[in-house]
Parts: sequence; structure tokens; C-alpha cells
Amino acid sequence: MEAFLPIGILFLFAVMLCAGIYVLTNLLGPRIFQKNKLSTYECGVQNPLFETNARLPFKFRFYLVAVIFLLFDVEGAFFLPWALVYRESLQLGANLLIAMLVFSVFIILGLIYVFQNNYLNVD
Amino acid sequence: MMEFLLLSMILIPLLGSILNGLLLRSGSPARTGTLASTAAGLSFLAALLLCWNYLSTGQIVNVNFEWLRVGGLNLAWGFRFDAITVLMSLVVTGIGTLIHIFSIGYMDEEPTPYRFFAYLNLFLSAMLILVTGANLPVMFVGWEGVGLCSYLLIGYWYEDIKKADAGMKAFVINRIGDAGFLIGIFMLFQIFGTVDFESMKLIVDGSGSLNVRWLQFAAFFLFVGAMGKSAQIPLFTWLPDAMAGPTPVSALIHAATMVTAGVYLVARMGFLFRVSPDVSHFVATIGCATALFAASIATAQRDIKKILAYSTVSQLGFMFVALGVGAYSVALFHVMTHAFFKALLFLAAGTIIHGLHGEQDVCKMGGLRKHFPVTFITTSIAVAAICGLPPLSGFFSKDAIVFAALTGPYGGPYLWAGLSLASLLTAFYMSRFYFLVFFGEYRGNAHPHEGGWAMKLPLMDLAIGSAVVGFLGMPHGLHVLPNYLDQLLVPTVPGWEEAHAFLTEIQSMVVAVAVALTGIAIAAFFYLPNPARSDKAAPKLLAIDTILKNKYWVDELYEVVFVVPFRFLSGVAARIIDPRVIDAAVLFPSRLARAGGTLLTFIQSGSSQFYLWIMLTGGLLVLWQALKGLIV
Amino acid sequence: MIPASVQILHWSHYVAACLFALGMFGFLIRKNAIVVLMCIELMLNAVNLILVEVSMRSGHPEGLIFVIFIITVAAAEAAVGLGIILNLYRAKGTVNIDAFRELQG
Amino acid sequence: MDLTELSIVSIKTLLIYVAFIQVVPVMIWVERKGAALIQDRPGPNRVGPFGVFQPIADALKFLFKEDPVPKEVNRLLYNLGPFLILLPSSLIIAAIPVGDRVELFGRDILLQVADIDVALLFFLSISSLGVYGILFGGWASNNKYSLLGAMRSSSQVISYEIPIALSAANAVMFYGTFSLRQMVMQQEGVLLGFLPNWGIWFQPIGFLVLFVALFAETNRLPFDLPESEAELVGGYHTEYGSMKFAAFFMAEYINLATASALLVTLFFGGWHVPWLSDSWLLLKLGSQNVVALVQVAMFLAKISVLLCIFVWVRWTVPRFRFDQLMHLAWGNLIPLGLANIIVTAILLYFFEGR
Amino acid sequence: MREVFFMIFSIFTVLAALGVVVSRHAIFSAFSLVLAFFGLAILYLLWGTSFVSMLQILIYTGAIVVLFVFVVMLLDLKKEETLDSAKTGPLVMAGLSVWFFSLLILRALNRATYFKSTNVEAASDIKSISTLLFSKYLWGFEILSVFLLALIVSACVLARAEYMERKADQ
Repeated sequence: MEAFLPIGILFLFAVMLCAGIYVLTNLLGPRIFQKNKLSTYECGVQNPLFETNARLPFKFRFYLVAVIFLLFDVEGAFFLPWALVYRESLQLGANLLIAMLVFSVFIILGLIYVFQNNYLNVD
Repeated sequence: MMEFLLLSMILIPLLGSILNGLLLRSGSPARTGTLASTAAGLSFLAALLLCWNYLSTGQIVNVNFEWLRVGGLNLAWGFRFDAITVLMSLVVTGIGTLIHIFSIGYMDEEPTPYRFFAYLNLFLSAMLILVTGANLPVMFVGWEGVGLCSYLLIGYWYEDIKKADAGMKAFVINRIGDAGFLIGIFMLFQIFGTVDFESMKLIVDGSGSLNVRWLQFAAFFLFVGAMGKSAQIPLFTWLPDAMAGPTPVSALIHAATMVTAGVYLVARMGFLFRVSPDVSHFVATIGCATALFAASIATAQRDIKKILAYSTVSQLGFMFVALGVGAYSVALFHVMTHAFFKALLFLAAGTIIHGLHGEQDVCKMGGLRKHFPVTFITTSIAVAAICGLPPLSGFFSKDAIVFAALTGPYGGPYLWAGLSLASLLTAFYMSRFYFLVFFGEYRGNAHPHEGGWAMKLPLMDLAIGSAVVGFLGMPHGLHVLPNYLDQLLVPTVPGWEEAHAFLTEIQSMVVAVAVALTGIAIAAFFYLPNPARSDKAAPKLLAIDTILKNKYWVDELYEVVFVVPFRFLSGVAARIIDPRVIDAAVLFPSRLARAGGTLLTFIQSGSSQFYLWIMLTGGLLVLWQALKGLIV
Repeated sequence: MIPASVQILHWSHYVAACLFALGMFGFLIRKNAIVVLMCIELMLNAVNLILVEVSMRSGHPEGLIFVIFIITVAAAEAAVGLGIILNLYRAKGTVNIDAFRELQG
Repeated sequence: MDLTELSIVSIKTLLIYVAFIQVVPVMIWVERKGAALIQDRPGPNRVGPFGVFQPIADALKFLFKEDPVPKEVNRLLYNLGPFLILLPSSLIIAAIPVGDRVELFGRDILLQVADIDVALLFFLSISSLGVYGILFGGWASNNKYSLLGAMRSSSQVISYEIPIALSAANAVMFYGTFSLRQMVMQQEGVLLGFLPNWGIWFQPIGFLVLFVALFAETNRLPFDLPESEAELVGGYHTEYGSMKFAAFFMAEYINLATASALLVTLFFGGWHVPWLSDSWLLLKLGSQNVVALVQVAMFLAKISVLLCIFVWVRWTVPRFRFDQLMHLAWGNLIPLGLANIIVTAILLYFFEGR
Repeated sequence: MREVFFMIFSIFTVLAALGVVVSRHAIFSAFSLVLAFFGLAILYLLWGTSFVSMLQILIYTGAIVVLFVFVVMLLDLKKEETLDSAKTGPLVMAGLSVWFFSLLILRALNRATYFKSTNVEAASDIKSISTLLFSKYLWGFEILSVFLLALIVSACVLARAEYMERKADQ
């Protein structure tokens, strides 16, 4: 647990840096606010439609990417502890290898399913 | 052999009615009529043989079948042929057969005659069951059968609503009487433990220690039954309306047989009435009142059948007076004689109405002696008989009753006076009828014609019968012929010894004849010279015409006293009690359930968080209890 | 309300209890389906915390294995839950829980 | 933890942190010079000799520029955006083993911020936090383009996290430990006579996957589609002015540095001088501190080589289309990483299994 | 020293959790959720399980909450009024009862015997956990893989990409 103390300290320094940046820009930067500066940048195209609701109608694909990432991330995370103990376990026989092979078979099945229905062709 | 005869006597008419009514159903009156008449004739023949056997051997024929064995009651289908049954069965079957023959002619235009004849035969067998019944329940079966047939026959032309109502009225009023009769039977069974005539007779004659008060009650209720059936004061209104039925029916049922059932009942139970003085007094007074009352109404009636109906009621009153005073044999004698001449009168009326194509109003007739010669002759004999002129049967039986009223065990001068007045009125209205119908010019507009021989023959037989029958029961005083009837009936029916009175028998006879002649004279004075204006004259003088015409408003009285309140009560029940009380009681739980239900819908609010909240609190409570012991 | 002898009880007990309470509280109060799911995650984490604390203090590492499994299940729950919410949103155009009231008597 | 130790540690972390921050201006200069070299133009040479002070000029420019905050912006998240990226990238530095150890003030100080036994896992976790900065920044600035840009870049970043995890798992399998320091320890000396004992020879594919994935992770050119000027007007940081905008770039360059540091520690022997073992060095140079100095210099040299490669790749390789980019991640890198793990597992079994 | 950190980060986590429940807009609750999980990770560190805390950050904060933020961004939610006062009464009570209930449970656990051991930081490092995971709970691990496959299929079907796509474009 002690090893994580420096990380805390580093975190503090990082926070100080960010606060510094924030404070400096506010202090030093000039404050000349004009109307068009305050409106969101639409590269010159004045389009009332965008004024009101800037939130984009949802692109469902992005949600799908996130879900699939979540599930594969979990599966990936399982590889880590496995990798750790794999090398010693070899002395005791190949059962961990087989276990992982089965595990990766299912992951591959998942991948194939995802690709077959091209859920991920994010345009 | 004799048992078979007894059973066949009863069952042949039943067979006839079944054949006619259910199987053959032929349209022509001749064929069904002859079948029905032969059935009646055979039954009459059986009755004759049985009577001959009884008269010759004195053997009382008894037939018993197993009927009911419940608790203490041991009922049997008992049929018995003793003295009284001799008389009654001869009257029933004899007159029945004659009327069957008569109605063949009467029913010639009817579309469904087989129905009429089936009912008639059924009536005959029911009456015979009643008459030959050995115990009260069997008698009651007959009693009900007769009531049913009277209802069916009165309402024979059921298309006409008035006739159907008349039938209904008769049946309902009879039922009231029957209720009293039933209560009487129950009380008798309670007292004697048996309902068989013989055993009851033995108990009453034998032991003296009977509780008279209960006997009186039983007797009274039996008399109520008799009143219903024989149309006495409170329950007589159905008889005049019963004239709605075809005339032969009136003749057979409402003159000769059924109405006398009540008399037969009291006579059969004579040993009981003998012992209960108060009831006898009551019977006598009711009889006298009915006689007077009906006679007075008859004087003002214009419908020929209504006159005869009220005369029947009054004559029944005479018979009940005889029963009331204790002269049971005299009453039965009058039943026989009255059966003959009243049936004759009705059949004559039938021919007249048939001839005039349904015309029943006396004032529209007149001078019919030319058109109906046979009917004229036979009707004159019958009128003479009913008025009580000496040689004919009516004189002997009616005078015997009048004399018995004077000298009977429970008789008295007031009864005698009442009866004399009644016989005066009887003479008056019968002769009024006689003069209006047969004398003066014909006032109607139909052209009268007399029926065929099938209709005339019974008239002649009955005429002969009503003339001759009187000699059977000659009163002792005349010493001409022995009183065969008393000798026949006295052993089975309690006799009586004359009490000394201010008039001897002969003197009472002389007074009776005088009364009859005065009655006829008054009628002749009013109606003979000018029948046309006749009706307006006589009773109007006495200003009671309207009262008599409207029958003392008795029907309206009943209407007001019974029908209106009953209708009001049922209305109230329907409008108020039923919805408010009964429906409310039934619907209340359902309304309660619905209310409860809506209360619960609050729980089903649909918001899942609410459901969770409920689960949470519930779970917490359970856990709290579970962990209570463990931690706190 | 709680008797004094709780020295064994540790800060993280209270944290776990608070987390669970807040999770349940939010779960029952909030009308937005997504926040409800977040509150469920909170509750699961409260359980994780208890498991970690108990397994560390008792020296049996099985608790940690449990935690790993719970984390996967939580991931599953989030994925499917959000999928369902998306369908509900597409059906009713809103994520407010009160809009979905079909399950009633 | 007494006070002295605490102060030593804090000074050490400060030094290392400042060192990594210095990378940013250097990188700016290298980037510009490199781009110029590739595009055959002189590049910045006005400010100071060879434009060495150009980065400082840029930094000052960013400081003094105005910082316009659009109206309907979600204030809290808008301001937090850039810092949410900067914080994780600076935290990652803690896991990098810069050098071996130094004996100062009688103590043995490790030349790395924190020697935690789950360093690689730490690296993975904290790098996954970087996504929030992009998401919140893009969403908060209430701008259609920035939202779309945020969506795209975050989906790109998360898609490339999985190959990193897989290649990390591969390395862990090979080295048998999560601690980067142990990994570096295992890469000492000479392999097969003529090769420096690096990890790359054992897992070339692992290196390749990690190398490409790290490019995407840092949004470097082939993968900098999300905020590419041509298409999306600047992606998720369009609405940010002055220093906040600069913060994004600082974070990017720090990420770049840590990524290359990770590559170096995992595959290029970390702070080991190639072919020479530490003991030999200690003999030759006498005191451990001098050896540490040499090791740190070697570490920096390796990192700078990689950085130059990054810059070189950025200005030569054309940009990926977004679906190609996703396809690369899900279709190529992940299966490759998986296959790599399976193959190495099987090989290890044959070589070492009984 | 350690107790101090415990206290700080406990309070930090609880406040963050409160933030999740109370915040007006879903984005803020998501953000405070991140902070809460971060605080929890640090708590795990304080208890000594570095592996679990890293896993917590990697999966919970790094993937699940990202998914939440994605969805929140997806449904452009308006600012919603969080706590309608009417409902707070009973539900505050619910919160209290839940807290009390959890304490009850914990007290019950405390009474359990195996708790008596001192807070030894036994085999808690990552290697021992991993070996345990892949020896005793290997089957759990395999079942998990099938479970995850099922999840992928179901998540994709639920998302029904092509249908949503058409729907969104309308």
C-alpha cells in the first residue's frame, strides 16, 4: 500500500499544474466578449437549426461500440491474471493452457458474431 | 265378483274418458257421444247390480289396496258400497247417463266434442270415487277430481275470457273449502288416529270420554269443506258464475251431483255431527240463511240459467238445514228428488237455449209451449215438483225437511218459519219462470225449434223419475206406504225421534201446500195477464228490485274485501319490499366487494418504484424480526 | 441507537452502508432510468467494499474472487440494462420511469 | 513514513514530473523541425538559434491569448475537460522506471516515482481514464461538431484499449510479473551473443500491436481523424481557446512520452545499456550514482529515438478513414493480439512445460 | 496515518455517491459516479488489494461508466427536477431504514467467529489471488466466458443496430 503514496504526491503536483494553467489564462488573458465570439463555432454557417439543440441526433453505432468494448474489455482483463500465473503453472501441467484456449474460443466466437452482422461498420 | 263390479263401476267411465280424450279424439259428436254414454250406461248397470246385491243380501262390499304406510298412518285405497253409496251411486250414474245422452244432441256444432265427453266421463268416475270412498283421503281424491272436472267443464269454451275466469273462480273458491276439509281430516287423524269411516264411527259411538271440543272443531272444518263444494253462504258466489259452462254440465254437476257432495260428506260423518250440537246449529242456521238469501235473489233474475242456479243454492240450503237439525236421511232423500227435477229443469233450459240459438234472457222468451211441447210438459211437472205440490216428489222431501226443521233434535220454530218463507219464494220464482217462458207471445227474434229425440228422451225419463221418486220416502204420518228410504239408510245414518211440536206432521203438510199455492198465485197475478210488461211490475213495488238484481253486491263485496287489498299488498311488495329489502340484501355484499376492490387498485399504481418501496419495507420488517434476537 | 461495542466496525462498514443506502434511495426516488442503473451500480459496489474488507481482515482471498465475478456481472447488468433503456426510449421517447406503467392491475 | 523519506520521495516525483513536462516544448520543437525537414522547408529558425526558443514563444502566446467561453456551455464540465485528460496522462508517469537506483543521503532511492507491483495494470487503468476528458469536453461545449468529434475520438480510444490490454497480457505472460521494474531487470545483458537482451526479440508481434495501438491511444496522426482540421473543424477541442487548448496538446505530448517509455521498458530493455550488464558497468564506472546517470541517459536516448519515429510517422503516413480505423482495431489488432497470446502460450508450453 | 486516509476517502466516496443521487442532470450524476468509483478504488488500495482496485478502475470506471456517459449523451436529456418533495418523505425513511438494516447485517457478521483474526494482510498480493482464481475457481472462470459470449449476443440484439439506425434517421 505504501508504494502508492508517491502516486498521490504526483497527483497533487498534476492538480497544481492544471490549477496553475487555469488561473494563469484567466488572469492574463484579455476579456473582450462579443456576441459572435460567444456563440458556438459553426465555421461561419449561420444555421438557426443548430442554435437550439446542438446535441446530435444519436448515432446508435457509437453506443454499440461502447457496449462491445465493455464486454471485450472485461474479457481482456481476465487475460491479465491468467498471464501472471501461466508460466509457473506450466510446471504443474497444461490445464491453464487448455482453460485459456477454451476462453479464447468463446472470445473468438464473440468477435465472429460481431463481425458477421457488421455491427461495427461505423460510418 | 262384487268387488270386481265395484271397481268396474268406478273405472269404466275413467276408461271412457281416456279413450275419448287421449286416444280417439274423433271430431263427430255422435261417435264420441255414444262411446261416453255407453261407458256411463255400463257404470249405471254395475251400480244397479251392486244395489240389487246390497238390497238382497245386505252385504257391504269392501275393496282395499295398499296406498301409504308412513309413521302411524296406514292408508289404503279403500272402496266401500253400503247404504248411502247405493242411493248416491244410483243418482250419479243414472242421471249421468241421461245427461250424456242429452249432450250428444246438445254438442252437435262443437269442433272438439271429444274433449267435452272425456271431461264428463272423468267427472263421473271422480264422483263415484268420492261416493264409494271408504276413508276420508280417498274421498278427498274424488273431491279434488270433481273440483277439477267442474273447472274444466265450466271453462270449456276457454276462448271467451269471461268463461275461463268463471272456471277459475269456481276452482279457487272450491280450493278454499278444500283447505278447510283438509284441516278437518288432519284434526280427525290427530284425534282418532285413523281416517276410516267405520273405525271412526265405532270410536265415536263406543267411547263416551271423547274431548267434544276438539270434535266440534273437526266437524266445523269438515263443514267448511262442505260449504265450499255445495255453495253455502260465504262461498256460494261461484255457482251462479258456473252457468258459463255448457247447460248439460250445469245440469249434471251444478244441479244433481257435485253440489250434493257436501251434503253426502256431512251425512257420511253424521255420527260426528250428531255428537257436536253447536256445529249442527251452525249448519242449520247457515242452511236456512242460504235458502232465504238465494231464493230472494232468484226472484229478480232475468237469465234463465241464473234463476235455476240460485234455486239450486236455495235447495242446498234446505238440505243443510235438514242435516243441521239431525235429519240426515231426509236430507239424502231431498238430494235424490232434487237431483231429478233440477236436472230436468236444467236440461229443459238447455233445449230452450239450444233452440233459441243461445238466447238466455227470460224476458225475450214467452209463448214457447207451442214450439217446445215435450219440454213444456216435462218442465211443468218439474216446476210442480219443486214448488212442492202433493203427488210429486218435491212435496214429500221438502215437507219432510220443513217438518224436521220443526221437530228435529236441533230444530226449532224459527227454522221452520224461515224455511216456509223460503219455500214461498221458491214457489214464486219458479212459477214466474214458468209463466214468463211458456205463456204470452214470443218476444224474442230467433225462430225456436225443438231438439231431436236424443234431447227429448232424457227429459221424459227425468220427468217420470221426479214424479215417481217421491213415493220411496213417504212420511210416516200418511201411513200409505212404508218409508223404504228410512229403512235403507237409518242403520248407517243416525236416526232421530220427533220432538213434540205445536204442529203434527199432517198439519205441517197442509201448511206447506198452502204456502206453495199462495206463491204460485202471486206469480200468476203478476206475470200471467201480461208477460211483456211483467218484469217491470212486481218487485219494483217493493223497491228492492235493484238490490236483488245485483245479488246484494256480494261479488263486489268480495272484490273490495279480498281482491283489492291483496292486489295492493302485492303491489307494495313488488315496488318497495322486493327492491329495497331483498335486492339490497343480495347486492350489498357484491357492492362491498367492489368497493374493497377499488380500494386495492391504489396498490396497483403501476410505478415500479412504488412496488420496490413496498417490497423494501416488507423485507425490512421481516429481517428486523428475524435479526431482532440476534443483535439488539 | 447502536450499542457501543462496535470497535470492530470500521469506517468502511459505514461507507458501505451509506453507499447501499444512497443507492437504494436513489433507486427508489430518481425518475431517470439511467440514474437508476447507476444507483444499482452503487449498491453493487457497496457489496464489493464489504467483501473486500471482510476478506482482507479474515485473510481468506476468496472474497476477492467474488469481487471479480461481481464486477463482471455488474458490467453485464449495465450493458443489458442500458440496452433495455434504449429500447424503452425508442418506444416511448422518454426515459422517465413513470412513463412505463403497463405492469399494473 | 517519516518526514525525510516523504520529502525525498516528493522531490524525486517532482523532478521526474518536471522532466516529463519538459518533453512537451522539446517535442513541439522536434515536431516542427521534423515536419519541416520532411516537407523540405527550414522550419522555425527565427527565435533563437535553429528556432530553439520557438516553443517558449508558443507557450507564452497561449498564456496571453483570450479564453472565450461560449454561452450555453456546461460550465463545470467545460472547464474540467482538458484537465481530465492532463491528469491521467501525468499520473501514468508514476509507473515508468526511469533508472535503476541511486545512493544518496545514505538511502537507496529508486529512480522511478513508485515501484508498485501492478505497474503495468496501473498504466492500463489510468490510461483508460483519459476517455472522460474527451467525452466531457466534447459534450460540454454544446457544439454539434465537437460532440460528433468527441464521440468518434472516444470510440477510437476505447477500441484501441483492448489491443493494448492484450499485448500487455502477452508481455506479463512472458515476464511473469506486472512490475515494470522487474521486467526491465529481466532484460539485462546479451542474448545469443550478438543481440542486446531486449523483450522485442521474444514478442515481435506483441511489440507491433502495442506500437500501433499506442499511436491510436495518443491520437497521433494516422489516427488523429477525430480532430482533423479538414473534416471536423478541430474535433472535441474546437470550443477551447488559449491555455485550455494548449492543455490538450500538453496532455497529448505527455501521453506520447509515456507511450514511448512503455515501449522502451517492455521491449527495448528499459534503462539497460544494450549489450552491457549492470555489474560490468558498476565495475567500470565505480560509483552506483554514475551508473544510474548513464542508465537514465540511455533511457532518454531510447525514448527520443522512438519520439522521432512518432514524428516521422506523423508527417508521412496519410490519415485513416474512421471505419478503416475501427476495422483496424477490431478486425486486425485484437485478433492479432489474441493469436499472439495463444501462440506464445503454446510455445512457452513446449519450451518449458513438462 | 492509514486511518486518516481511510476517513478522508470514505467521506469523499460517500459525498460522491450522494452527488450521484442528488445531481440534476444525468451527466453530473455520471461524473460523480466516476469520482465515487475512484474513491472506492483508493479504499481498496488502503485495504491492500491493489489488483482489485486496479480492476475496479479498469473495468468499472474505464468501461461501465463510459458506457453510461455514452448513453446519457445519446439521449439528449433535459435538465430534470430530481427530488419531488412529495416523495422524499417516505423514501428518506427508506434510506434510513436501509442504512440501519445494513448496519444490523454487519453487526451480525461481526458476531461471526472468523472475524476475530487480527487484520493480517495475508496473501493479498496479485499473484496469490490469480493462482487461487485459476485453481479453485477455474470452472467459474470458464462459465464466465460463456456468460460473456451470451452477453455480447444479447447486447447486440438489444441494440438492434440496423433497426435503431432507421429509427434514428426518421
